[in-house]
Amino acid sequence: MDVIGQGVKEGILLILSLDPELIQVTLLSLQVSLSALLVSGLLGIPAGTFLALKDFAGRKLILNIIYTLMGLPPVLAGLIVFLVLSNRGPLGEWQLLFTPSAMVIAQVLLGFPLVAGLSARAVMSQRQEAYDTAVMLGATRTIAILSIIREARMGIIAALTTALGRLIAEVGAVMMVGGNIQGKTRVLTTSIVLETRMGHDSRALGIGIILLILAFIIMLLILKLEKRSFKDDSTIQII
Amino acid sequence: MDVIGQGVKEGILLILSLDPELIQVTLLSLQVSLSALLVSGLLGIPAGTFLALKDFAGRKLILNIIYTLMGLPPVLAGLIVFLVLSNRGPLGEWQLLFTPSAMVIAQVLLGFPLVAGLSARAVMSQRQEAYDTAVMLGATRTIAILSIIREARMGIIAALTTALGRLIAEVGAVMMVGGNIQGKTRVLTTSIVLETRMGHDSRALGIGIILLILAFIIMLLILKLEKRSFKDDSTIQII
Amino acid sequence: QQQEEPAPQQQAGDKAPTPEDPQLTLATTTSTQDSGLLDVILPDFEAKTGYQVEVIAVGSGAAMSMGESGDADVLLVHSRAAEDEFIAAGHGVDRHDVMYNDFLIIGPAADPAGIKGGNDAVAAITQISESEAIFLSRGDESGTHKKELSIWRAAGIEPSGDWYNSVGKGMGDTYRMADEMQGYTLIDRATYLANKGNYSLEPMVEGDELLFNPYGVIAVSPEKYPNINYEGATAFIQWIISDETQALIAEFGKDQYGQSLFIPDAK
Amino acid sequence: MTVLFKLSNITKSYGERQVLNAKALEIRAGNIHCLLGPNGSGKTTLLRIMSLLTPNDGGHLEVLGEAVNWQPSQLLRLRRQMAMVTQSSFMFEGSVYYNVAYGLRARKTPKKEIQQRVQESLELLGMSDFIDAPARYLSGGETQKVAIARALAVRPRVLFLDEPTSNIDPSSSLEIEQYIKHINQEYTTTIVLITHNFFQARRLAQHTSLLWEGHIIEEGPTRDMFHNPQDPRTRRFLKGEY
Amino acid sequence: MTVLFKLSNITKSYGERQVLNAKALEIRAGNIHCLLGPNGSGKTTLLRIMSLLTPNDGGHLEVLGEAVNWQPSQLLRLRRQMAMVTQSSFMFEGSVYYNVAYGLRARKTPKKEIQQRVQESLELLGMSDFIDAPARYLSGGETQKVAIARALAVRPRVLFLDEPTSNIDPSSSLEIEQYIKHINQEYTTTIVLITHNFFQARRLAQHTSLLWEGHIIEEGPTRDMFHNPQDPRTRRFLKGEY
Ligand SMILES: Nc1ncnc2c1ncn2[C@@H]1O[C@H](COP(=O)(O)OP(=O)(O)OP(=O)(O)O)[C@@H](O)[C@H]1O
Ligand SMILES: Nc1ncnc2c1ncn2[C@@H]1O[C@H](COP(=O)(O)OP(=O)(O)OP(=O)(O)O)[C@@H](O)[C@H]1O
Ligand SMILES: [Mg+2]
Ligand SMILES: [Mg+2]
Repeated sequence: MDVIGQGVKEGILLILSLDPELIQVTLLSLQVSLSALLVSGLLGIPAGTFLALKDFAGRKLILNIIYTLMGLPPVLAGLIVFLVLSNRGPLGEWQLLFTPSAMVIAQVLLGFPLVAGLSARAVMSQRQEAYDTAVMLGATRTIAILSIIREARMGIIAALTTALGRLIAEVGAVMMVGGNIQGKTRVLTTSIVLETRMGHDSRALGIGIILLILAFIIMLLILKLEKRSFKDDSTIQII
Repeated sequence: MDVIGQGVKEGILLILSLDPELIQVTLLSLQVSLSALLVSGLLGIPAGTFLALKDFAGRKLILNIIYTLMGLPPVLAGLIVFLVLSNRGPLGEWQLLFTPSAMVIAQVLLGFPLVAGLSARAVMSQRQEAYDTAVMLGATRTIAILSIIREARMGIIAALTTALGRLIAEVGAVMMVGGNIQGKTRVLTTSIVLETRMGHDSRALGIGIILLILAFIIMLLILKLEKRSFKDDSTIQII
Repeated sequence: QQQEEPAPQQQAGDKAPTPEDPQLTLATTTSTQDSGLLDVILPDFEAKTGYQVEVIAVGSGAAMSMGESGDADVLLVHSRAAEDEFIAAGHGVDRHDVMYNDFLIIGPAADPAGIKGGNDAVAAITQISESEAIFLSRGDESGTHKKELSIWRAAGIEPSGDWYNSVGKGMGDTYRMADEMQGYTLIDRATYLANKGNYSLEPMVEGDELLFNPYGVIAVSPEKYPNINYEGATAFIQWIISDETQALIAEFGKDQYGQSLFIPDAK
Repeated sequence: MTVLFKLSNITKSYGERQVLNAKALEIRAGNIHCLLGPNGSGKTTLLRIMSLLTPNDGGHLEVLGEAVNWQPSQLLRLRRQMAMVTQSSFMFEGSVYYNVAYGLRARKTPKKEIQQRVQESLELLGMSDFIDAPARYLSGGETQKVAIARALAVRPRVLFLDEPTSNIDPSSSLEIEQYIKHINQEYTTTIVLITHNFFQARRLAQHTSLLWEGHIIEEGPTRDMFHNPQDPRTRRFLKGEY
Repeated sequence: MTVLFKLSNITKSYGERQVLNAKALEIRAGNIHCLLGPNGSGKTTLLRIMSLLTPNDGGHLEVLGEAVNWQPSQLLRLRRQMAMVTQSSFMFEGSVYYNVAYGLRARKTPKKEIQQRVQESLELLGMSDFIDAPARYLSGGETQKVAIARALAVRPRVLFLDEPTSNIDPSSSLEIEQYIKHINQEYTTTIVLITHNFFQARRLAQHTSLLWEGHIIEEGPTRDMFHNPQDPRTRRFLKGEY
């Protein structure tokens, strides 16, 4: 058990040491996961909203496929992107394999279904009145839909935090397409795997703690953002 | 690219072959992920509801920690459970390491924050009126809270499907504490990793396809369940 | 307890000319990375030649399929039969021996199979299978796994049963599991020495010729993939079989473990 | 007559703003007591405090003979004797049957009796045809009728009605008034009624209190209030009569 | 006078049930036209079809001189000339200001003018004090007043009012009626009003249609309808008068 205590200690020491390599790894982790989150959000929120609101043949099927893809194993996502970006793959010429861009692409494959699926759910639970009120006040369709998204923001922020959690914690995909190259594609999670493989449990824990602290800070920022835009943060009173 | 086509073919052949080893691996995958989902749900829905409804000092902090733990790297969850269950760990006597039980425990560590965090969000977005109406009709607190959960079911089902997606796709934790022992703790995701490590890409894809089909069926069942209990499945009409 | 992280050597003075394409991708087995060997020797290569090496550490099988698809420029692997096949199929050129280390069978101090101290691998595993003592197999078609299978073949045994655990993992992870399960396993000396401080398993059988483990370096075929960095691969091969590098390899691990982890054998 | 609700110096603020400051109010058993007042004068807030949905900030509150201590067990016991039709008539997702049966299910009434009582209540409100309809698709008036049926189904000792007929057509409204009178007389159900319909207040209520910016500025028998208001503000307010 | 809305044989069904079957209805520019009828008779449904929120199943619909083709561009153009106070007065999450400014923002009105118009509208409804309050915390009547202010702020050519004063106190209600009359006369705003308050209908509307189970069973000048109803059902319904 002292390994865990030692892991905490090591985590703190690691942070205090300001080891340039660790800083670089941390920044790359951030860069990859946040880029992937951004792309997933930019694609996923509109897609989810569209699927929630537009009734067309095959809509249910697509929604179910998106829900299913929430269960896409990271290794599989990694493998698919690997095959596509590999020299023999259709996009081999782009020479993206083992670069941070490849890692972002693979993570978007994981993040997009999450954001789209959860956003769709959040929008679906909104009420017809919101849309009606908006268009009767002269809003264009687009603005009315944006208003529905605004009303659904709790659920959409939940979608983003969930996706961030998954992306920053994920190792299968980034390992596969990034290759865990020191100084280039090594991120926090692949470092953890490497350290456990080398039997350095407490260092692995230490890096894990850094990752969790990072996640905590980002979550706080996202939630702050949410708070800032809406003052009346009511909860149900249980009396 | 033909690897992907071949992967699809191999997936179909694998299913048709009814390979007893593959069936065993698939069943174990199901057993582990569904057990972990069940436990995560049984703990996470009440915990999330409690955090959404009960106002106490430290509530925000705990919520933020739970949101952060959505970003717990599976490898880290695996490592922690490993250290606890290891021969040298505090629960070493239980001899659970490298058994399906250990895999369930590690997965609950991943599933619980997801279910709790998303359930909390779903419950928080409900309205005071639901609670008021329930208690004024003579419901006990517990029944009133159950009614709120019922109203929040869209969000809670989303929490469960998201968690299922994560658990069935997850490999870091089950690999660490299960050990990927053939015939004993090998599941679909660890098989995929193994196959990719051996360079059997199309077989890895094939197993991945089986996993996705499985996930698809379970999602359909969960969504059916949701439909059965509520007939009025309205979407917002965009006109 | 804690293994020192080998600091990358800073080469002072003369700067090497930057090659045309300085990016060189090396696909190798996890053992060369996990043992720390690459961290020690690669900085010398980079300083001398100006190449930047990107190390992808995977199983031997995956490393070779990466070479096969042109996603790596040069391979450092240990799986002799597969390497020859690889060359024969035209995926690679310029194979050279680099070094070897050896395997040993390790197991719990209690030694339920009673094999401790021997040097006959075949006899040892026969005893393990007869006493049905816990045995862990890598089970991942890695060089180590293939070596293990060849020993079973030599013993004429088809291992199966509850005692035989095929874990499908890398060496470091398998070592960890074997320690937890108090089972026997076949391990390469480098990984064993690098991690033995963490675990309690003891050497049981070593020194058998069957346990010899050669590493080879292969350049990926430039004819198959004109856009790979063949020039860099050649430089890497020339460097790793050079006397100076061979001496570096021979030194590696001596200060920490009192013995070399890898024995250079380039001709 | 017993006093069922006894309030003294009950205050309630939201942020800086005090929205209720009720010096004294008593509601007697068997009465129909009406709360009048302009929008935002605190009627709903007062009703919510009496029905134990919102805790008061200060003052003393006695409900059904007990000083309120806000303990769950007390709340449950007291609320089981009450029912309420809120201003917004919240409907649970599900059928009309599900909604009207809710209070009976909460009381563990046998299924047979639930069915009978639900049917009875819906019939009284002329909503039998809608028993299987999804409650959320009802029209405004239909929703209110179901909310009334739902409250009546539990046969409460005290019934809180917050503008219960605001969306209901006049003839249905008169019928409902008849029924309110009936249960008040037959079962001595005490009724606290908020309405903006002065005619309704006069037809139904024995007692009326008038709220003004959170204060009870006039109180007494309904007849007196309408014929001989004391406070100039009451006079002004009642002139808005149509 | 121009005809702004022309409906013939407009039908609407939900599932098996036909809830609307309006043979013929015309609403003239500058009129205040009232829709009366029991709960569930299809008033809101009819209003939603005229305001282009719900597509009709069958029949022919002409709005502001155009045959409706339900194309987004047409809908936007037509709706920009309308405003509506719905029965439930949905409020967007945010302040009262945010809500009242919504329609102006949608029209890209300059910020200065928005501020001025919001203040004006709120003042008219006596809700200036609430400009920064979260809209979801308002009382029932306050919410309705804000909804009216929100509709007025865009200065519509046609104003749909679905029981707009159902939760508003009598004196405010009278003031609002005055204001409705005023904009009708001053700006020739056409108004379609649903109400259960017969007095309000008589005070405001030139024309009235009476709906009964989806059918328009009586139509004409309001005065005639109340003094000399033709259909026996109309007579029965209006007897519910209080
Ligand atoms: N989405 C829907 N699905 C099914 N039935 C509906 C739906 N919307 C309305 N109805 C039904 O259509 C009928 C007419 O509804 P409408 O809202 O037009 O009534 P209304 O005349 O406005 O009544 P009220 O005076 O109570 O507001 C009602 O009986 C209602 O239950
Ligand atoms: N949660 C809240 N936060 C802030 N202000 C509130 C809250 N609830 C009510 N108020 C304010 O308290 C005042 C009294 O509200 P209440 O609902 O009691 O009025 P009311 O007399 O029922 O009015 P109405 O006739 O419009 O229903 C209102 O001005 C309202 O804006
Ligand atoms: Mg009120
Ligand atoms: Mg209506």
